[in-house]
Amino acid sequence: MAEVSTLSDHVADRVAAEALIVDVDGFEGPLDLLLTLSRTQKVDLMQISVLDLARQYLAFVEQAKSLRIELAADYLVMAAWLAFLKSRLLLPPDPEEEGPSGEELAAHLAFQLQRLEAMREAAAQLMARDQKGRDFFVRGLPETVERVRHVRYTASLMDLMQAYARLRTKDEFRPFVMDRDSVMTMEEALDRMRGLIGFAGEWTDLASYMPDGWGGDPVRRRSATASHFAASLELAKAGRIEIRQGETFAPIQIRRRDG
Amino acid sequence: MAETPPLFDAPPPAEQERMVEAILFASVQPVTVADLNARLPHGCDAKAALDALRRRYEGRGVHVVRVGEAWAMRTAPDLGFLMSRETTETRKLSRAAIETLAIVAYHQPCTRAEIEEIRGVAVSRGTLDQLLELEWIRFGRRRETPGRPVTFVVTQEFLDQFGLESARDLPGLKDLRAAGLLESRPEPGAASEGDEKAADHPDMFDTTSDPEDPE
Amino acid sequence: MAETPPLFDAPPPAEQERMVEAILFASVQPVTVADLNARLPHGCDAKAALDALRRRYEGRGVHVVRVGEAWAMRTAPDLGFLMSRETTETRKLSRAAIETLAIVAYHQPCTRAEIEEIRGVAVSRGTLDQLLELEWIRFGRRRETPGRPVTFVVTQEFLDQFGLESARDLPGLKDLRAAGLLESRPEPGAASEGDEKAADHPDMFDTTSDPEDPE
Repeated sequence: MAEVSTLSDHVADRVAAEALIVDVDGFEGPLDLLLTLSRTQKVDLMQISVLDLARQYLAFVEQAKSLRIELAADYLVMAAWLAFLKSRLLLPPDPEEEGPSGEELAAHLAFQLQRLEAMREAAAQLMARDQKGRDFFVRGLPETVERVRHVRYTASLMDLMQAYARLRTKDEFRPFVMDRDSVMTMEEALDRMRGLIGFAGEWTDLASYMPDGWGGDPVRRRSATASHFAASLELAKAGRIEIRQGETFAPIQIRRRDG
Repeated sequence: MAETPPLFDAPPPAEQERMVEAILFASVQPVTVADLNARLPHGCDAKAALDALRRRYEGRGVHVVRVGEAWAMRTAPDLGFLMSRETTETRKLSRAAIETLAIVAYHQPCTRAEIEEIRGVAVSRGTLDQLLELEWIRFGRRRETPGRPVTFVVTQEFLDQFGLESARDLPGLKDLRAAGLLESRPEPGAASEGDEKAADHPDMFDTTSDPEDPE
Repeated sequence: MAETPPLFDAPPPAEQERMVEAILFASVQPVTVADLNARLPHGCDAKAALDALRRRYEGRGVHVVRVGEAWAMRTAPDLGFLMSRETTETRKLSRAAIETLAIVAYHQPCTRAEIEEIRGVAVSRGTLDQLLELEWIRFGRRRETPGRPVTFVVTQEFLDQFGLESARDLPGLKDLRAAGLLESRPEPGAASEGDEKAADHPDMFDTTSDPEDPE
């Protein structure tokens, strides 16, 4: 008899496991899967063995792997966490170690499962209620008695939000136009410096090459500095000048390279 | 009697009356007696139930009336004066108006020039007038910039209409996107502009007691 | 008496009841007591008339029901079987949508992150969109925690749809609360953000803004 029962248990387990595998897409995330697995323990969720549950979940993930079923990342994250939890539950607590105990973590998981199950039941009870348009009904013929010419404008929050979303989306597709007044390109700076570099026999501060009118406004100064710096790199690469800087944030100096 | 009794008894008269009452109430059209008999359980007498119902509603605020060959429930004619609200025409706001309103709500206090810049088209005088008349927007403080343009802000009436506790509860772009109202991907950094704007003007609703024009 | 009598007396109570009956009857949408008072002649007591009317319709085929802060007439649920012609086909809600709705209803005001934490899975964009479009949920106050996330709450339309007088009448609410399953319990060892949240919202249904009292 014992053999028969183990055999049938075995078959039942296999059927259950196959059902899980077939349904893997049907689960709404790892918590849902855990909840389904916990039902096989046939106990109140209050008394659930989180350790058994962790074992079942890890076995499920292993099985999915062996069947080459791609599991979403959150299933694997949960598997890693449960493996960690399992080790915490099995090993004697390390007094040196910080953080919550295995029991606390297990209790929280049990709470999450209970809460999800409770919400499922609440949702089912809600949907089972008498509903408008199905079990009870509104007035079918709202009355149109007097014609009072009085226009009332309405709009819903949805309309408002959609209008705003539409505007903002339109913005995102607006062609990007640069404000060219305050921008100096590297080509401009290069042209200027090519003309001036012949006079730089001695080390001179790069900042002194800045054109008039570009030093005051921070936006213009930033653009001119960047373009002159890029241009000086270009010139150095071409072997026309040398660059040096005493230390970080010190003035950058350049000198003509005679060659 | 030789006849076999019916499998189910017809419901008692009071129950039949309830049924006719519910059907007449919910039906989108007047209902004929034949129709009633077809819809009631087997063995009912729709005409008798209808007569009882009609007597019950005599002198009430609602009457059972005959419309051609059919029957319907209608409010008592002497109470028609109460129905004026049901008959007011409701119209959707124009696209220009709803967009203008949205911009004021999200960017208040907001000048006409700013509305035009965001919408990319001129705002007609009529659009702003309409929103002002609906009392969904009002004049705010003048902006202390050249020309001292007037600004617009949304009103308590607006909050009531849209079921908002305050304008700070308006969902930001991120929320709109999360709810699927915004399809395209954001430009980097553009996502939280609505929120930033709200944060820029943390006290925009503390000004409700201000006079329309402080000067 | 020294006082001058009002120019017109308020109509007698029976007449006020007729008026409330006509207004509720004619309207598809629930009507608030404030709205009733605004529409009735000066000096009327809509609440008293409403109470009388409600008693009068007890056991009838049509009931006077409370929907949040408002009142409406609806057919008795036990007669739904007669209404096959009026039945409206509602879009089938996904399991995700139904669960999300329940979570918002029982945990309101509730952020997207909280919904995801309870379900253990991301909320897809279409789910909230669908519930918003049905007008069963709406945006509530922003939560005053970092990021100021928007919250969701259920609407009057939700109460109407499921025949609930108020959100307090959600099935099993008391038991769930007693079992501690509506608490926001932080993960052990996690930052104390959960505590702050819980402190901000000690009990969602004790907030005074809850549309509990129709007066």
